[in-house]
Amino acid sequence: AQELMNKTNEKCFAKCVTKPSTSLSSSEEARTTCLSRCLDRYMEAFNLVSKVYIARVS
Amino acid sequence: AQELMNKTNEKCFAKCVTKPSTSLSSSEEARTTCLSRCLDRYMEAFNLVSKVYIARVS
Amino acid sequence: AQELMNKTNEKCFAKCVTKPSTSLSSSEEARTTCLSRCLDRYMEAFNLVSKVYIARVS
Amino acid sequence: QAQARLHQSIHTFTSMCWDKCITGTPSTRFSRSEESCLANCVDRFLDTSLFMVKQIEHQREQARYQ
Amino acid sequence: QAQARLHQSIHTFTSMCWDKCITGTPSTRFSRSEESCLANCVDRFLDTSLFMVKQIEHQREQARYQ
Amino acid sequence: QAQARLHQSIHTFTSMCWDKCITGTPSTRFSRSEESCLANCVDRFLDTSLFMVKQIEHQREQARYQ
Repeated sequence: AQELMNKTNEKCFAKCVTKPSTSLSSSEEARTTCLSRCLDRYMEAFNLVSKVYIARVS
Repeated sequence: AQELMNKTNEKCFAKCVTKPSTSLSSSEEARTTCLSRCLDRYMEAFNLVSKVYIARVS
Repeated sequence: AQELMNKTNEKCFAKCVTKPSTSLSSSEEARTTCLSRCLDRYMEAFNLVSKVYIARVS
Repeated sequence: QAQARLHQSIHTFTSMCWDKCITGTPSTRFSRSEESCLANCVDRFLDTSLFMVKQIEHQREQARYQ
Repeated sequence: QAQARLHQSIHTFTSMCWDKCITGTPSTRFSRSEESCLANCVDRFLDTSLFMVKQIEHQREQARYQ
Repeated sequence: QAQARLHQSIHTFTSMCWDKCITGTPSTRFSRSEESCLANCVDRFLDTSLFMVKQIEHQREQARYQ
């Protein structure tokens, strides 16, 4: 679970925080929306990859 | 040998499978040609790098 | 210190040696200037990151 | 230990296929093409690994009979 | 061991924020925007980590009361 | 252990110099420029490492006599 969290943070930071700036309320909201969706999608991707991979190797 | 295999797979997958799609016979052939050449070139690069590096450090 | 050295070499090689060629005296000088500045900047970045990070977590 | 290696592979594949297939801003769901790209990415990577192993064995065979 | 983890994080952040913020050729000093980008990069990454943890806890809470 | 470190360096250099020098689709042989790029890449990386070590020693010397 620690590695999944680290990877998610790394990928979503790269996608949602392109220009690191001081925290601003307007861009702040766009960022949290992006991070929240990115978290859900990365978990979904992880589950999809697990399913396909396990189906192949077993 | 395991690490060389892992690296070769990673590099050649990146080069030869740019858009992962379902297996199609026409693109399939182009892909296996690319993978086969990539394997030979990566091994050649590994040997060349070894030779140059060992000549320098010894 | 070993890891800092490895990272610095990797980052500065990527920045300052874009087209690896045989050693030439004119480009050689531009390269050493670039490497010398890059070394100083990477150390500065490391110190800045340490300061900000330690201030946040403590 | 086989369990740990399996988990490590899944992390590596998720990371690699995410970078290859998810190029835009994350949305509320994957598009159809993103989803099939992710699934195909895993399958094609496993095909690649198998192909490479066979290719190396093939070259060894040839070298032996020369 | 906590010391080693702290050091490892600083190396990871320096590498990641260097790639994100220092895009040109190294000069005799950082520009103002490079310097603030580096500092903000660490802060925003820590914000991101905290946000992710909270988000996951929030989803677990919701799942429990459904 | 020195043997293992040597092997690890060769893997790292092959990977790094492959990314730097081999940008097109793999062909039946390396072009002349790809081949010399690979060899020079290793040499220039070793030059870089040596230069960095000397530079740090030089700065320490200067700091001591100030």
